[in-house]
Amino acid sequence: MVSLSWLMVLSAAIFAIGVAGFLTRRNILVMFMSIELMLNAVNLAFVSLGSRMGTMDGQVIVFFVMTVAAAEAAVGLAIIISIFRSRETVHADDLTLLRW
Amino acid sequence: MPAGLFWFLAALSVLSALGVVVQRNPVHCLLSLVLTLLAIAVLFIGQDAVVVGFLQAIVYAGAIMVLFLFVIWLLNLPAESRPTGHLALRFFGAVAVAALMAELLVFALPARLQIRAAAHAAGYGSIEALSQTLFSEYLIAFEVTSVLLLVAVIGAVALARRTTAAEMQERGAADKAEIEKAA
Amino acid sequence: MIELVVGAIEAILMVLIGLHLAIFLLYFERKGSALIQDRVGANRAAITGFGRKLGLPNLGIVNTLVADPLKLFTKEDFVPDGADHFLHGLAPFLALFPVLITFVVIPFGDTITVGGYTFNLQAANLNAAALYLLATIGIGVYGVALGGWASNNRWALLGGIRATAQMISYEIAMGLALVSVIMTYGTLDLQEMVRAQGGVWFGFLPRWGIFVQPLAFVLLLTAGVAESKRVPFDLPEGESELILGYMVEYSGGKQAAFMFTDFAEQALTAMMLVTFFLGGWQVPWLYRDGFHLPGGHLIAVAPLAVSLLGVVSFLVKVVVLCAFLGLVRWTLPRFRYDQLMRLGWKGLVPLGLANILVTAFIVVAAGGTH
Amino acid sequence: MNVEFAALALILVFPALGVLFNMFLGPRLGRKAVNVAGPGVMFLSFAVATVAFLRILAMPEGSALYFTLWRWIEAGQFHVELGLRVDALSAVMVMVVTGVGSFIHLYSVGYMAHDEDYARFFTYLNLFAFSMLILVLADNLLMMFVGWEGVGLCSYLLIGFWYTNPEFAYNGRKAFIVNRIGDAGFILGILTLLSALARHGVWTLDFAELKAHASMIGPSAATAAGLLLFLGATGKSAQIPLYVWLPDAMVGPTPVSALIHAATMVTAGVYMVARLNFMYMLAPDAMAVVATVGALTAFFAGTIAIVQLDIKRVLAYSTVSQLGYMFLGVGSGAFAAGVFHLMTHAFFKGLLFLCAGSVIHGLEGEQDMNKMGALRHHMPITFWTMLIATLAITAVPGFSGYFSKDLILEGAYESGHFRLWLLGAITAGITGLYMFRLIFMTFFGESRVEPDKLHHVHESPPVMTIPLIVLAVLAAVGGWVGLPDGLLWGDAFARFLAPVVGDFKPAVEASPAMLSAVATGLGGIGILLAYVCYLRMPGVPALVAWRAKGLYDLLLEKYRIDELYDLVVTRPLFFFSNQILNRGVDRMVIDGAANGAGLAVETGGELARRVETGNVQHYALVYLLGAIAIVAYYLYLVIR
Repeated sequence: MVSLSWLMVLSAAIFAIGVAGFLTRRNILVMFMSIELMLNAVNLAFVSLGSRMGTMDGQVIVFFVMTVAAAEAAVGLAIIISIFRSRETVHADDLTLLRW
Repeated sequence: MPAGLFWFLAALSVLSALGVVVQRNPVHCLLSLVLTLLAIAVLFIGQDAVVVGFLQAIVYAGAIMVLFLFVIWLLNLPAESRPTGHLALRFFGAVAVAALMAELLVFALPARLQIRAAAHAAGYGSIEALSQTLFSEYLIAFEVTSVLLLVAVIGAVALARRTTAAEMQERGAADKAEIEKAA
Repeated sequence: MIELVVGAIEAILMVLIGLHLAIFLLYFERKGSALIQDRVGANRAAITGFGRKLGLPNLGIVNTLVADPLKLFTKEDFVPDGADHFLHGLAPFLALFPVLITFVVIPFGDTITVGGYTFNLQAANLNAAALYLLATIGIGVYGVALGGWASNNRWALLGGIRATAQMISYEIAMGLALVSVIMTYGTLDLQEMVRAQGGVWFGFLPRWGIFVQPLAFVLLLTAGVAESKRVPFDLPEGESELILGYMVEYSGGKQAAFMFTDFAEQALTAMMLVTFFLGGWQVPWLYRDGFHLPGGHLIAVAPLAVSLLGVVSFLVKVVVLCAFLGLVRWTLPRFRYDQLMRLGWKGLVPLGLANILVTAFIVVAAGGTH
Repeated sequence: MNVEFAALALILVFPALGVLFNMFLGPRLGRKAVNVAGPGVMFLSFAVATVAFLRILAMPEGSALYFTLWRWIEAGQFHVELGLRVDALSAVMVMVVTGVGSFIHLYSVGYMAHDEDYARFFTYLNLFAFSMLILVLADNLLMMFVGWEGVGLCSYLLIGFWYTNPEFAYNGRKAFIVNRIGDAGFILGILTLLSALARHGVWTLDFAELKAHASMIGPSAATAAGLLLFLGATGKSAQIPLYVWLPDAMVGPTPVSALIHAATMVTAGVYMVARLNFMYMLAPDAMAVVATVGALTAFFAGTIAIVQLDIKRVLAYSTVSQLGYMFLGVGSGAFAAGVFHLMTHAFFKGLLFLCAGSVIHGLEGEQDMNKMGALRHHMPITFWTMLIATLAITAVPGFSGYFSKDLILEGAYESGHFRLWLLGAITAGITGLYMFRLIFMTFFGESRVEPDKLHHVHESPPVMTIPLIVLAVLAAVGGWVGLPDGLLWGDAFARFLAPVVGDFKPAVEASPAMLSAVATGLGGIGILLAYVCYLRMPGVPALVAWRAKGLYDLLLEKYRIDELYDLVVTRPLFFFSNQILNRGVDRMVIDGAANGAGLAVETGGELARRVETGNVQHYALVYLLGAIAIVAYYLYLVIR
């Protein structure tokens, strides 16, 4: 039986990686993927804790996270597409129109 | 779940996650991400969260990620020439991430995780158990989520659908009217 | 321990069954089509006229089962310039692998007892096998998609996109069909489902799923064919406009893998249909102790024989269904892409939803599954 | 006894409906609809008022009708209901307002027949009637004040009705501002009264309750409140020192002058004093002030009226003078007499204005009496009715003015104000002089009408003359409700009002006959003087003017009161406002503060906006820092 701690560490690690990716990648799509990474890290934490406590709640929450992620992906990607249509780029630091 | 499996999956997921972050080619990033998702899905199943695990594979890996793939193709993205130009951002980002990681690790210490391990009831993680919970105490949330999905679909269509020439024209006319009004 | 070994053996066995079915389909592709189109078909390669010496008609078995693979695997493995080498090589197996691992959850027989040991004739007895099916099929998309993308070829990419869109679209229809089935049987375990299909109604009608869920059967059949990208849903290949689509830049073993994937998927579809709707390994009127004929009298059969009969019936059903699919493949014309999508989204999906609704009502009316 | 009578609300509702109708539908539905609706609503509420009045008559004396609409203000113990109350006093007022008002509305139909803005005109006119009725129906001071302000507004709107003429607009503003001064006094008066009673724990402005607790008010508070309220009255009723707006108000359409500036609004002050008689009785000083101001106003306005040439101005000053009479009456405690004169004055002065309007109408807007004369043949009805009104105002025995004016002078004398009585009596003579001067210059002598107008000088249409006749009858016989005691039914009017305003208690004995003889005699002299100067030997006035030039000019320039105000009030005010408030406070302090704030924000923004790089990842980094901080906090909680 794997100790909960290691699961937590793993989830933390993936989360951190996701954060790093979001901060350092220029491509919006990849940043988006990094967000998905973070989401999954959290999901992992939920499921691990839930299974440790023997409750279903963790899994239910994961279920919701998935649904929301799906919605988010649909809208987010649509936004990216429309951005690309108007600006011909998906590089985060070229998309700084909303600035001083 | 057997320790060996766990360590394998852990290594796999971390490495592939890194792959998402470091690889230049979006498609490769995507594949690494899919790999991570699958590894995590197996981790779920390994903890008796069978249904959620498979859902993860079906919904996340099977559907959402394909959507990403489509978008990558649609935009015909080239491999990223260079990572972000802001060195400061990268530096501080690295520091901040390290700090966060450290904090989280403190939480993950066994001493901090004093959770009494409870035995899994029969059918734990099965679709029955999930549904029971989902449709009893989380019913409202469930319904709201359905509405959310509907809205998302509509929004996505509204955003991504290409405007027809006629619409373009009338929009242009409207803008011209605006400008003339302003002038 | 021994269970593990047996399980492994069963898995390999199942995969082999799948592969052989695929090969059978390949053969049917050659000769069956000839039959349908009133041609002779493949009949050249014969091992030193062996068959002819015996005066047998040449069924072209040799060249479909031996010569074609031989030829394919000895062809040059060509990778186009500017292609993504790694993915180009990975893609075909990414496509084939999921299908093959899917076979292991299909129950091909009842529990069999040999020398005090009882084995479940199902390689991997997952309690969420139905979901597993969907999952693996979903993963299968990537092979095709990446194959198309990695070839650095417009036609290939278009084919890949078509294939991906088509597959995820029809996965939904398939999933919905499965949901209604699952609701009917109240379990995700395929073995359970098959067991549930034992016995008869009104003394003669086998309790097969097809009689309960005819609509789901049609849906799953259509979706399955679409999943396997066979005619009339073979737009991704679309020889006439995309010259084999995502496969265009493949040759040799890789292409063989791709083609195998299609055939294997077809076989898988057949197995799924059999398992869900045609009573899996169930033989009409055959129970543990033998045949209970509608008339009422009993023909005793030995338990082991019963089990083997089950396996045989399973195989027979699958083969027949495969043949049927091949028949379809050679009779129907190809859809246009918009027609395909319309059928998928405006035809199957709504039907599936309606089916789910009705099923749910009936299940609840019948007092739930438990 | 008090009876609830819901129909009272209708008296208000009809004019209100008229306002809405004329405002929104009038311009669309056209002149006919407005001509029906405008006067129609007035006649309707006149009918209701009559019903109420008859009920009052039927009931035992001292009884009242009331109807409470809803509670308007509630603050601690203090609360004000929107309550309507009709007792003897307000019954008289309502009858006057609705009755005279109705006929003047009717008259306006003819008078405004050629004006484009008829809809607006009737909107304002109905609005005025509405406000005035609120004023008289109110059962508490605050609601009365609402009406008070309302009529002020309408008067402003109607004086400046022809606002395209800047002078008219200016006069409108003048009236409004002068009234504001008075109204300030009115508010202060209300507050004084309220606080005086509140000191004894009585929080009310209801007239009945005020009367019940009158004893608590105390003389000093009563005096203060009385004077302040009277200041308001001087504003509204054009008394010294605030009468200056009324003559200028004559630039408004003549029906307005008749209705607002003769018959109803300007008498609001008198009504208020009569309404609060119980309080004024407690403040003899205030009463004395009221009486004195009244008498002086009567006299001075009269003298000014002698030399005016504009027919409406003459009437305006005579109005001021008559109002002075009324205040003399109420000021000397003869409230009934004051109100009585108010009523009769409403009749004959309204009539006078309408006749003047008819004349002006006939002469296409000519107001200068030097350009009139010998009109009696051209417009007989106007002539005769105006003559009746003039006889009434000059208190020729038998006509309405006679009875009321006599009662006032009698009251003045008997209350011990001998000088004031003398002033009033002399004013009676002056009245005769200037009124008959007006008659003679307008209708007698040889015509001085400009030749081009002469041939189409015409009598006004029936819609205008009918009101003239009706009012003429009233002006003639309206006074008979208050005959001298002992004669027929005696002073029924005073008896009717007694329960509300109390009986007049003479301080000095005098013989009424004697007094009235003196006043009437003086009036006769005045008439005779006018006859001599303006018919027999027209040269005299010019001669007098030349001889007593200083006096003449003084009168002609209205004692230079306007100039005085300009010097004492306006210029210093302008100077202070411009130099101190505008240059100093406004530009430097306030603008400085505003600009300073703006500058601070702007510079701050300039610095702060640098944070907005627009790069998502920068924001994300900050976000992450926040997350780290939060986690750190929880960490602290856990570890501790």
